[in-house]
Amino acid sequence: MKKITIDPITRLEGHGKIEIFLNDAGEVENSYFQVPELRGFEKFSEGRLAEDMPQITQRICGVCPEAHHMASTKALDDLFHVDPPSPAKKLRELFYMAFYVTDHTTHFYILAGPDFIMGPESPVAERNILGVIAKVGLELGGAVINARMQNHHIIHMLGGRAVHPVFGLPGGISKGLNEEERKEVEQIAKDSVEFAKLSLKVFDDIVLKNKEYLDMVLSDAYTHRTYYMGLVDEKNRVNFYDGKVRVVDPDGKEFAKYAPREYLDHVAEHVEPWSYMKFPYLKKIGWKGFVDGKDSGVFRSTPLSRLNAADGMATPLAQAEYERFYSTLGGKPVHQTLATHWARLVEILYAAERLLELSRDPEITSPNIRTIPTATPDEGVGIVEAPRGTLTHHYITDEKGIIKKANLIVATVNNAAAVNMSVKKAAMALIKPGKKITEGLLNRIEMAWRPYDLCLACATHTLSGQAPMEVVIYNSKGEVVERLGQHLRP
Amino acid sequence: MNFEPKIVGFCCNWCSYRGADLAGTARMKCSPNVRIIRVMCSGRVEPTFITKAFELGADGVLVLGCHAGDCHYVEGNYKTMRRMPLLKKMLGQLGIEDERVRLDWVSASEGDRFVSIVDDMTAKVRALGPFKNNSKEAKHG
Amino acid sequence: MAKLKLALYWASSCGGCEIAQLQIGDKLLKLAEVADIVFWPVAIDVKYKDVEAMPEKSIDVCLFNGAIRTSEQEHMAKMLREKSKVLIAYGACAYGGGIPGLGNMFNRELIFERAYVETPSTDNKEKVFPQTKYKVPEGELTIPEFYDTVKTLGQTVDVDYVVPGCPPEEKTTWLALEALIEGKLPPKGTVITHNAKAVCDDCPRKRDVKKVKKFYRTFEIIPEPEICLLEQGLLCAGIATRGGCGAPCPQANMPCTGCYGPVDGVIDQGAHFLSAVASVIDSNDPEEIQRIIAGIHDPVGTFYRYSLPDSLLRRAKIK
Amino acid sequence: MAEKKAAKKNDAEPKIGVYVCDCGSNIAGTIDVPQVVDFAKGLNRVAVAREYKFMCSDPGQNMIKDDIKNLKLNRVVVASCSPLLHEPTFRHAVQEAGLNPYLFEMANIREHCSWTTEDHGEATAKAKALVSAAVKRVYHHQPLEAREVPVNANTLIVGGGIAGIQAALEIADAEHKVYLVEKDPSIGGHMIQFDKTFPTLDCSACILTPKMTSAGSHPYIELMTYSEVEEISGFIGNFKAKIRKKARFVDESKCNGCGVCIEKCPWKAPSEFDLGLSQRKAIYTPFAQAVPNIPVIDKESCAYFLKGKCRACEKFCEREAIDFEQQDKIVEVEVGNIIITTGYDPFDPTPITKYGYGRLPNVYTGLEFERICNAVGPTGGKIVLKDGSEPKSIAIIHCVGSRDENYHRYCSRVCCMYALKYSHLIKEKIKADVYQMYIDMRCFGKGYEEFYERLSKEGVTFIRGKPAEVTDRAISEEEKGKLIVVGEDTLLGTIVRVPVDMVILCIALEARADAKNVAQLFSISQGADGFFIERHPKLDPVATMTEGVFIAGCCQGPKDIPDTVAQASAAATRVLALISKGRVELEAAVAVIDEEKCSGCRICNLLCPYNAIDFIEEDEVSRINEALCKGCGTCVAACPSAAITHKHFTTEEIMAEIEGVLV
Repeated sequence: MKKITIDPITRLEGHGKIEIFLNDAGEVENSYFQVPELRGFEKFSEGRLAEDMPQITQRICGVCPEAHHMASTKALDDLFHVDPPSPAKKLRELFYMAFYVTDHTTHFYILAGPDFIMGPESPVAERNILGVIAKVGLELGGAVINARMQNHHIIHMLGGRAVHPVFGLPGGISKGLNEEERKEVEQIAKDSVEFAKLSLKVFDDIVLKNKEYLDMVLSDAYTHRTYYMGLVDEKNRVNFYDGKVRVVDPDGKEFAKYAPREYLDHVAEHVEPWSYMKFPYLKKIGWKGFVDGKDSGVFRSTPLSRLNAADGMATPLAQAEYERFYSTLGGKPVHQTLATHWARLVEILYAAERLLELSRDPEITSPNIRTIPTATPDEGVGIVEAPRGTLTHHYITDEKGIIKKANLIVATVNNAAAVNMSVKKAAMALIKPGKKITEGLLNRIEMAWRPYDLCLACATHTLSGQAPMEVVIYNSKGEVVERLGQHLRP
Repeated sequence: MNFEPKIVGFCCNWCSYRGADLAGTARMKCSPNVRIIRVMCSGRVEPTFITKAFELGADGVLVLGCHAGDCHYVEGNYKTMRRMPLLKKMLGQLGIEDERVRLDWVSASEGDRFVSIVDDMTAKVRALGPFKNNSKEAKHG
Repeated sequence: MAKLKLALYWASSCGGCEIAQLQIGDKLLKLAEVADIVFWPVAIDVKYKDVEAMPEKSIDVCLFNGAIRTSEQEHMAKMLREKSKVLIAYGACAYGGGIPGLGNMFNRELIFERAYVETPSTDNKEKVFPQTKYKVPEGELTIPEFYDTVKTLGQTVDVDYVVPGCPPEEKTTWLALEALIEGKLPPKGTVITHNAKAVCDDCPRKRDVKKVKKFYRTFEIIPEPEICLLEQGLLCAGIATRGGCGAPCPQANMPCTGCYGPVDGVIDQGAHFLSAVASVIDSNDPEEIQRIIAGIHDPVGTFYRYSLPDSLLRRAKIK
Repeated sequence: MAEKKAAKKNDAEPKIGVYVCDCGSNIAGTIDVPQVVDFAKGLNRVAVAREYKFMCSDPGQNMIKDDIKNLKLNRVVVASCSPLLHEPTFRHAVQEAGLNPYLFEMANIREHCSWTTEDHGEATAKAKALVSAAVKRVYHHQPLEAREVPVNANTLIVGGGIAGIQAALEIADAEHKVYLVEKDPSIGGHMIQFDKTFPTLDCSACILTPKMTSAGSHPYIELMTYSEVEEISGFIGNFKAKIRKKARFVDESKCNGCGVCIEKCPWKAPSEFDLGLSQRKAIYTPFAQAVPNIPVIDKESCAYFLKGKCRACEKFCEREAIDFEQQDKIVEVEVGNIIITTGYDPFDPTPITKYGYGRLPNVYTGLEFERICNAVGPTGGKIVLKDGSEPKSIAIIHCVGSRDENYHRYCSRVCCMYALKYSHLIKEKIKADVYQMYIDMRCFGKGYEEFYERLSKEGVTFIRGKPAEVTDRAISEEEKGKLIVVGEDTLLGTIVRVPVDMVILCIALEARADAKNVAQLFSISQGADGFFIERHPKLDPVATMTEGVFIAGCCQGPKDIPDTVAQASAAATRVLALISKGRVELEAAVAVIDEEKCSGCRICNLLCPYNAIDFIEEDEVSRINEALCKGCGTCVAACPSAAITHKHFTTEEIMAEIEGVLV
């Protein structure tokens, strides 16, 4: 096979890259999902002060710093053996719910939405937020922008900064809410609930009522039978901020349920020489390569996974949607990757409802937001559900609380193997010998990983930014046939 | 070829610089490796001078002030006494050996003490070998 | 008049700078009126080869964020310098190395060892490490080279302006963009912020003379709301950090960590921060001084949180 | 970036001249000067580089002046000796050629290089480094204007011994106000305790009391006895002193020194003046001719203060001068100059147990013997033993506490001579045998050697050797009841045992116990021996490192009366010179805060030992009072905003120097 010379120049677009190789017959031989950067947080965290970790590790990702800030802060509670006052916990969760609303909204309307609302094969020029607004109307457009800004406002108010919050401390938080602020939050929460309902209606009208889309969602090209992971509360309902990690097998049966401290018994990471990103898998099953099914340790950790891994939602409206979700898609678990978009909307609704509950909690304006740690720090693990998956921070310190070892299993990374597989499967299904490769077709391949809402900044705690991804297709002679990029559209 | 360290020395105008002068006046012999820069008070020596010296290729830095209580400016040398240990702690984190940076006290009448400090430091730094942290490797950052 | 040709790029960074750029919200539209964004990997589908094809200096302004850690990033910085009339280091990573710059306390070997072998969740007995070139059955895959040392953009190419912050506050970003839009760019080398003085000048907390008998860690005390945090023993970088951010962190009861970089004329932010802090230690007794200093457990991480690669020493000496 | 800016600041592009001095063979003997000159020629911005045998000579200086004129140099570097020696010389030279004196820099290639380095190659290499440092530094130099301030014509003199009195009179006679501060109730110091003075043997009191009286009555001298300086602020020409006048419990304005109070006082305490050999009253003047002749009440021994009753003195004082309610007073005075004449402490020989001082009766210190000899002393001038009998033999032991590794390595300079004086006084009064036990006889002063010869003819026995011990353990009949001085006669090389009735220890002169505090108070420095350090041991013996503060007498080191008086006059002259000029140039190399950069963090505020930094609330910035700033640069190094510039020691200048030494 002719040597393909890929000097860095030919791959300088963006930070993630997928290479697809065709065989002589012009069929897809194989594909590789590569991440070309590393920053080494696990190493340079060593020697830092434990309490600085929420602010240091969130620099892994400026797209979802709130998730890292939270996971890290919770790891510190565990590390210093300190239990924050209940108002502090509620304020953290409130902050986190606001974050969920903005983050999911961004993804659905700005990244994924266009594919459905405008249609997978609509012209690139229209396949973006502006096109979406044009189609669904300014009212919804305004609602989208409003939902993002308002909830960002909550993040700013509590976290201290718009991007990269500073308020997390072992045993609590540095800043609370006063009554005026609470009123603001309550209003934003109400609006957000309405916005979530509206969004679900949009999905209904445009996707579910459209046979063609529904078939696409259910088509095999976008289907993988894998394990699913998600954080659940004591009643096995979806929870983003706290609880235990639950894993269900491809048949939807509980495979494992573990507390943060036990994560090492359940998750392991595989290294490939051709990417800086590692590939997590279920330890008890082992790494069997890039294959799905019950015998492969590959699992997924996405909104869809969280719904599959749970028995329901903790808020009424979201629970109703949850039930409708499974009845519509033919029962649990749902393996269709594209259904992730719908699952994401269900989560927005839950986040908004929970936000409203918390904003009305009598404790929420309490000044009692910190417990000063007194125990000697040693080891701590903190887990939250990041929008893109289960996020684990694990620190070991000396008796002064200086980091000796840090380990991070980051949301997006969980899905590294799945993404690789999804792309290959879609490519195999869509790229046929002799069939012309149109932009639309390439976009359909792109749609295979977009549901994962890949955040490659997270991806290797290591890699930079929301993922613009490049796909390069080579023929059997190693010549580039086609390349395409996925981009976050403003 | 055997390695001769380059050491930058900071002396205060009133005590240690005079101590160094006295060493000369008394024709005491000492290692030529320490090149002295005169400041009015050891309190003027800011940490950047020391990191700058290393950046520019020094193998060691010697800071000499008046003995505690003898400072011409009453307590400038106490400020130095506060800064240097913290700086050394930080340099330690950056892999710079303790012997490469030395703070000591020499009075105007201690030419002999000046000589012994200079010779001792030179010997220690010579033993450590050249300071390099490869920060300047063009391509590799 | 012809629209400005604007390019935005990231290197070793977290994407927070992109979010910060999006944060200017509706002002984006105002920007769109006067500027065409010709390159923005995160948002716009312009291929690399199109940029490469652009003539020299055909881009009016390039906002570049992120530090330089890999061969790819270095190459990209050089190319964008060549194509751009004005190159702006946007954000703490491009300016001073940022948080990833803390990697300079180690080197590639140590970082790889930790990331791909040592971490408890990693299963890699064969010690497989990512290779810049690797042969797979179907062909050869390559990834960029990972350098030993993180460099700032300024250490890689000539930089015209700096917009500091991790990430820059919305108002700081807009200050720079406004200058661009109105063609009122300050003299080359300017760090663009609302305040050339240190963060203290922005900070509403009350300041008195400084004397510190003990340094506290953020989790150890609940600071008085109105009083300077440093006076309360918290290592607040506000004294050694350029203002213009509005001091949000001290107002959230947390110390400034220095993301806006040094004030003009300061050669080494960390060294100056260190010197100031040490100077106000309230003791003349060597033993007591040592005891007080023992309360500062991580000088590098504290004083050089965002600027180690930009410091005079740039990196640690690895034995 | 900072460096680029600095370069721009220079108006005219720097044009540097470098001059390397041979200093005869002092430099050229070790350093290859031509090589250094060639090296200098190659340095950036160097227009000319020359070698000359003595740069400090007129031809040498003229060479520089001519080049400045002809070659339009605007920066000058001289590589020669220590700047502490000749920086002023060359600054003056460049100034005469019309250049700002601060556009000059010196490379110390003698003291720091040629004199300390053996290997010629190494020395030459180091010299090059030092020259390149000076050249790189001078490139950044900025012209500075020295500020002038008026000199307050009043003078503060601390210490009322002969030195203080002498200096006070010289200045006062020129009709300038002097504040003479003495911690004891009377001026006079140690000299007034002496009996006779060597070698002339005139009576100490006789020559001193007239000076004391005129000091006491001088219209231009304000005596402040029983007082101590507590605080000094300000700077040359403009000092402020806080002086504590201790309560005497006698109203000076009322007391006429009649002495009735003393007479009537029933309470006694050991006399400090007689070193405890006699008693004085609770209300007392230290000695008859005390100046001022105003008694003080010693609280420690006064019944009224101890038990709350008595007040005898009060009853008998017709002028109602006694005031038990009197409090210490803090007096503030403003002066332009300060002379420190705090004298010495006599060494306490008790620790040298082998000589038995304090253990064996009839072992005395020299100062005690002075009192014993003195007509108004404890024994009325009779040389007697504790039992009142007359000693038949007396041993005088030299160098007690001096020239002794365990105590003071230095020679106290006066002991040999006063020891000889004692023998004379003894021979004069009683016919006892006198043994001088010495290490070396040092009779260097005017008329001293002659005095020594004269004494050796008076039948004094000289034994060379430092005695091992003084004991009362007799080993023979003749030793019974005697003090036996045991030692080696190093001239005969035999062990000698000399039985005597009395032993006099020639104790060392040592720095005052409180010298350290005094040094800190006036910010001057002490040597290893504790005495104050003069600005230059040969060429500036009475000035100190602190402008406007001078030293004279034994506080600078042991010396005899003539030397002390000479120094006192010298110090007075220095002060008078400043007064007659009327103004003084202040340090130009001070620190200034750029208020455009100061964030008002207040880090620097407490760092200044001279309180020169104020925080200006309304502007929220800190500001430096240039007149108070002494240019140490401590605040500069602390400023996290680099908002403070240390003139002539700017960061650019020092960074450039660092770069230079590392070539």
